[in-house]
Amino acid sequence: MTNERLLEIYRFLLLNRLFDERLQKLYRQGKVVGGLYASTGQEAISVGSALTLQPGDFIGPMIRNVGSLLVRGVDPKDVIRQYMARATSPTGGRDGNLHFGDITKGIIGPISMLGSQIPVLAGVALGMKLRGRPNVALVYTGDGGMSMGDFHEGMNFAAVMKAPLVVILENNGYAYSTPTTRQMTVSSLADRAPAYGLERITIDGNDVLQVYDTVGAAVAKARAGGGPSMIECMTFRMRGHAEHDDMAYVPKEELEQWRAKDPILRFECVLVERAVADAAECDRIKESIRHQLEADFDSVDTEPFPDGSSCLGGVYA
Amino acid sequence: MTNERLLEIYRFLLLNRLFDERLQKLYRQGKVVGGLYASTGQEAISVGSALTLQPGDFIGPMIRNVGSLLVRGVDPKDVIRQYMARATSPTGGRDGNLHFGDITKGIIGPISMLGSQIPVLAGVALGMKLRGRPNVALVYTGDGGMSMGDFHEGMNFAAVMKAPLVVILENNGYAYSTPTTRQMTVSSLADRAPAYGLERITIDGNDVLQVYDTVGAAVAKARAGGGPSMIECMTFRMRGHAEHDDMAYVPKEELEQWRAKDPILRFECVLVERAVADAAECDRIKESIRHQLEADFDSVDTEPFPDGSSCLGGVYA
Amino acid sequence: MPEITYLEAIRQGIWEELDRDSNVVMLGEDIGGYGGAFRVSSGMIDHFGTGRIIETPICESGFTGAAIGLSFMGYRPIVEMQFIDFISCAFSMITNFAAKLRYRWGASVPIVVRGPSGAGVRGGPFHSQSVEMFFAHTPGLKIVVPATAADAKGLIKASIRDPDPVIYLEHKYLYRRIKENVPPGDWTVPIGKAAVRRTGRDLSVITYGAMVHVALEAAGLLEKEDISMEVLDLRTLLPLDRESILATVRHTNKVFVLHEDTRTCGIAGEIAAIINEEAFEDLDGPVLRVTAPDTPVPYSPPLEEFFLPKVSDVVAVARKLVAY
Amino acid sequence: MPEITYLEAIRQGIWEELDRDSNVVMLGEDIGGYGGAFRVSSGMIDHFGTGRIIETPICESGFTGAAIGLSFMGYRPIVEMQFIDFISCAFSMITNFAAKLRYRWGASVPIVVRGPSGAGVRGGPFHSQSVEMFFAHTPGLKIVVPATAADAKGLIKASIRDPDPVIYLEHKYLYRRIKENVPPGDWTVPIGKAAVRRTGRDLSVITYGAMVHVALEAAGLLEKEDISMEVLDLRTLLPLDRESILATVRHTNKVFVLHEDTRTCGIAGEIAAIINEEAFEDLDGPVLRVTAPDTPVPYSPPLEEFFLPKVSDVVAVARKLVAY
Ligand SMILES: Cc1ncc(C[n+]2csc(CCOP(=O)(O)OP(=O)(O)O)c2C)c(N)n1
Ligand SMILES: Cc1ncc(C[n+]2csc(CCOP(=O)(O)OP(=O)(O)O)c2C)c(N)n1
Ligand SMILES: [Mg+2]
Ligand SMILES: [Mg+2]
Repeated sequence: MTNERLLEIYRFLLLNRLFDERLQKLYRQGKVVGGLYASTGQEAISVGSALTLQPGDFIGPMIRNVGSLLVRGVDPKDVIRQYMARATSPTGGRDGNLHFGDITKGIIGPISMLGSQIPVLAGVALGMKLRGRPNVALVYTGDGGMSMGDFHEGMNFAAVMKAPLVVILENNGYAYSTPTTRQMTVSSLADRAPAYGLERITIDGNDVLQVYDTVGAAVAKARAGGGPSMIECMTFRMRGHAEHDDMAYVPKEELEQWRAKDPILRFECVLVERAVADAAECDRIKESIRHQLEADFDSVDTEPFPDGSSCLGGVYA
Repeated sequence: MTNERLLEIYRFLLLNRLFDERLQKLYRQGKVVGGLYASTGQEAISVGSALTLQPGDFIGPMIRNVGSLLVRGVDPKDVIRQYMARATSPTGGRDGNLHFGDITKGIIGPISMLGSQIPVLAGVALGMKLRGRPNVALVYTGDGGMSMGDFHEGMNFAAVMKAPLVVILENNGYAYSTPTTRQMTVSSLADRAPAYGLERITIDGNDVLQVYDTVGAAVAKARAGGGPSMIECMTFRMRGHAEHDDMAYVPKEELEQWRAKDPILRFECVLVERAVADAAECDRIKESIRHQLEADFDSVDTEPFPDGSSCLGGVYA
Repeated sequence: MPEITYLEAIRQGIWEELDRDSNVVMLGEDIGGYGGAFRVSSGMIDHFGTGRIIETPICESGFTGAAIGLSFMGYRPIVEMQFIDFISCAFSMITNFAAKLRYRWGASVPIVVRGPSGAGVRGGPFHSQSVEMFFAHTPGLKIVVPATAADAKGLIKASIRDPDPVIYLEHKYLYRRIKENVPPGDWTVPIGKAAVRRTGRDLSVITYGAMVHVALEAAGLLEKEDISMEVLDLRTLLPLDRESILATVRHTNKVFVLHEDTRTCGIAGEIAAIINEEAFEDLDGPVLRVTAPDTPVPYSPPLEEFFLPKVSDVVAVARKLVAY
Repeated sequence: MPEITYLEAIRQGIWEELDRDSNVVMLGEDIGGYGGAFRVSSGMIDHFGTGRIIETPICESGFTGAAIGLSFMGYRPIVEMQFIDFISCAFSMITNFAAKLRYRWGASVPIVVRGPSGAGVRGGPFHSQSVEMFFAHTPGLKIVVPATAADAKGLIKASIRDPDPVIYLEHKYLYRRIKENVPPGDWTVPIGKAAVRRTGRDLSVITYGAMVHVALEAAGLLEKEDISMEVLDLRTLLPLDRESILATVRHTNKVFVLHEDTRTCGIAGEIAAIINEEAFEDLDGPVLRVTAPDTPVPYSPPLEEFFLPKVSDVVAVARKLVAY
């Protein structure tokens, strides 16, 4: 991997982290409309996976995959606009947070009902196959969402259709307050792969290079007509389900253990080891991203709320 | 196993088979209201599994499990009444075929939506566990029904709750006209068991003793607090999906192969080998069942249709 | 041009659209070699291939979701429910994903979800339902309910070409019971337009689906009593054709609604509300209704016959309203 | 006796029923140690244990089905939807399995499906829905919609004791916004009975849920213009309290319906139909309606405010109807 690529990964990891942190500040300022769902600690999955994609590929993010959106070219300001419910947001304030999409960019925004992204992105993938396009669809689910019927129906459908679908299982230990052990009896989410004739794959989701390589291989396989894959990425949700949640249900030690595995700190070590960047350089990058983000947040803050009457219209073509 | 038990098994196998055949005649006579769904060829599964149960156990049959109902003490006349839509039927003519139940007998009749029996019987099983009763719930699904979200949700729920639920997967090669190979990518339905932390179990569903032993073991395990099991029973649907279906989509050779594995003929060989009954004795039993069935069918034929106005009422307590 | 059945009209309509636009695909159970439970797709897989006629596992929510995904790739998917009752299993996918997409972020979901609906063929509680009111309350959906073979063809074609999700409810009682000459060539029936099936002077019945035929039969009987009843066939339930509803009210000043669907919260209520709001002064009597009772659809013939609104029920209410 | 919130009233009602009847159990996501997303079950698992407070995986259809199964074992399960919007995922289980069972083979399904419903808290299209009309058309179900803390308590207790499946829609906007003295002791509010919240002379508004408070505020303003508006709180949507609806019509002769739910095929239609059928001659004006527009519930504050019916909308329609 080239140094440029490594730095690109680093920049996106940082962008994801700093963006979330800045959103948290915005939330504390009372400027976020509704809830805020952070991806802190899980950035390597979003960034590492989305970076494997090419033009024409699609993603179906969940609420914590802001990193994937940023990698796929979404303007951070659009996400801020969504959280601030401004007229200028991709949904014109009609929906919030990451609930937006853009077919031209290959982004299928989620709905809240867990599991439903899987059949929809399976359909996208089938469409690619039917059209003979060498593209893939990448879709995400949490551990908790895997208990939904739609997960099963969508996975089976994709498998039967041999659709180019890569499914990222983000095992972050919890579904809201419920630990994975009380959501399922398998010791690994990958134990669900053979139910669809797929290989069991589990990786360290806090190691961005492992994510990149593993997802990259699955994407390549799908692109070549090899059908779907499921990849379990072990990680941890370092903040509450949403900002209002103090995650009192998470044992302190568990959190500390995972803090030590922080995907960004770990990747900084890689950069230093490989002499791609030193600490000072890392700091410079951080500062420049922070700077840009401040400008983005300030700029969106001046943008208008929608006019009430724009509630109407747009239900039908 | 005692000779009495072997003869009991035989009687129920025959009852199931001859009952279906007599229903088919009824259908040709135009006396069946709606469709008729035969279980011909799959009798060993219904009979062998239901015979493992004890008082207080529950079953959740599907449309082809008339054998299970007969074993659990349902009067054949009640099933005839259902198919003939008579006022005297368990549903008073409000629903047909095997769509009836009786809590006091531990029978939960299905609805048409495939998959939905699994969560419901999982709830029954959980209730047994919560009440501390040493009982189990036995539920059936076809291969096709396993693609439904409810199958997944119910299985996962049962597994997480460690509910005493035994799930019989009837792999009869087809879901209506669709062969199993186009419904899923696994080579065996049992490949779905590990997805719920369960053991892979596949048996010859046309060998009633194997069904009896395997289900018996799973039932005993569940009764002892060992949680749910899934058992794949290999079998074949020897008639169309329903009587109107000429199953033109089934290759003749496939049908012939399976005809040779007929569960009743095979069990007759066992009886003869073990000197439990000879051919003449088998014929005598057949004749006596046939005789009784004729009486049952004739008797129901004299029973009234419901009065139209009994359409009303009974929607609420 | 030979007469064709309602069923054949649907089949022709789909066939022609498959032929016309390579983006049209169909998904459903047993729709390949078997041709679907009612043979609506008979012959299609041989002609159009497995890339267009996509036989699926049994997963209504899954394949409806996949149809939404296919629409993002430029397809216009037709989703067949083997019986429309199974649409309940895709309820969230339709009302939450498909229906709200355009409003939320402007994406088009040109899917058609169709299947055999309605009672009268001894299908019992799970193969006879009228599902229209499950969906009529969800902005973003359209619901069409053809009553004639020509409409069946024209509306399926219009539904396939429509840029929004359409629920197309074909009445299985009509499948082989009605036959008609259907105009040749490429034409559609516009979604959202009702049709006056019979003009009348004294009162109007507003209805749809299989009940249109019951209404017409009743109108014939009433004529002998010198009661002239107008019959309005809604053809689309969402959006309702308010103009046609109000026009018939203004014409006859007495209306009732007839539907096979159960009474409480059936479409009759919405129609009563619209008439109250916009044509109250034109009413010379209450907006009445003739409907099935509030029960599941029963199975046994006498029960199902009791359940379904009959010509005599329609005649009785018409007489009552005329006398009002 | 201290004032308690609407939320606390629900919690108390459930707690008391769990205490009273060991067959009462609750199922849902995060309802154990976390106490549920809105803390309705706060403290319950410690008191009643994991055998009564059953935390489930995320599978609304699955655990609703399991609740049906539990009811066969003599339990009276309460099913919590974390947000009521997710009830869509259990649509078939509720309308096909639970609702039709008694009719089909006489089994009782005494489950309560409850959860936070309604808009006004910036929840957006998937955390703000009014789901009542998804279910109001299905015979076999009951639907209750408490507007006050006392009703919240009395109705949850009645729902839990009811032998049929009840959908209990608690309005999340009211959770902590209203506080009341709630009578002590063991009492219930009967399902199927509306309540006159304010008597009036000139016209009536028929409403439910959070809109009851909007109606009362409007009635206060109208009084200053010497318009006396009666406010009828339906409290139950299925079955509707026809007597109370007809009584208010007969009393004031002018009525309109107010609901937060979207317009087309909302409950106002059914009410208009009932009034037309049974009290047309008592009407001195059309049955009008004030409702949300036909869109998903939008997210941004100005949009959501525009979407929700306001006191000024109610006042305007009241004036119009009085002047009719
Ligand atoms: C069908 C459905 N039920 C319940 C919810 C409420 N809910 C939102 S997120 C969540 C937990 C999800 O856990 P997981 O899938 O592991 O994702 P994570 O938050 O850990 O990323 C729940 C229960 C929902 N969104 N959809
Ligand atoms: C949700 C749902 N979709 C479709 C159907 C229509 N249908 C009835 S039986 C059947 C095939 C079932 O196959 P399988 O589960 O293998 O059972 P088998 O008939 O082979 O015993 C289908 C598609 C249904 N009953 N429920
Ligand atoms: Mg998680
Ligand atoms: Mg099968």
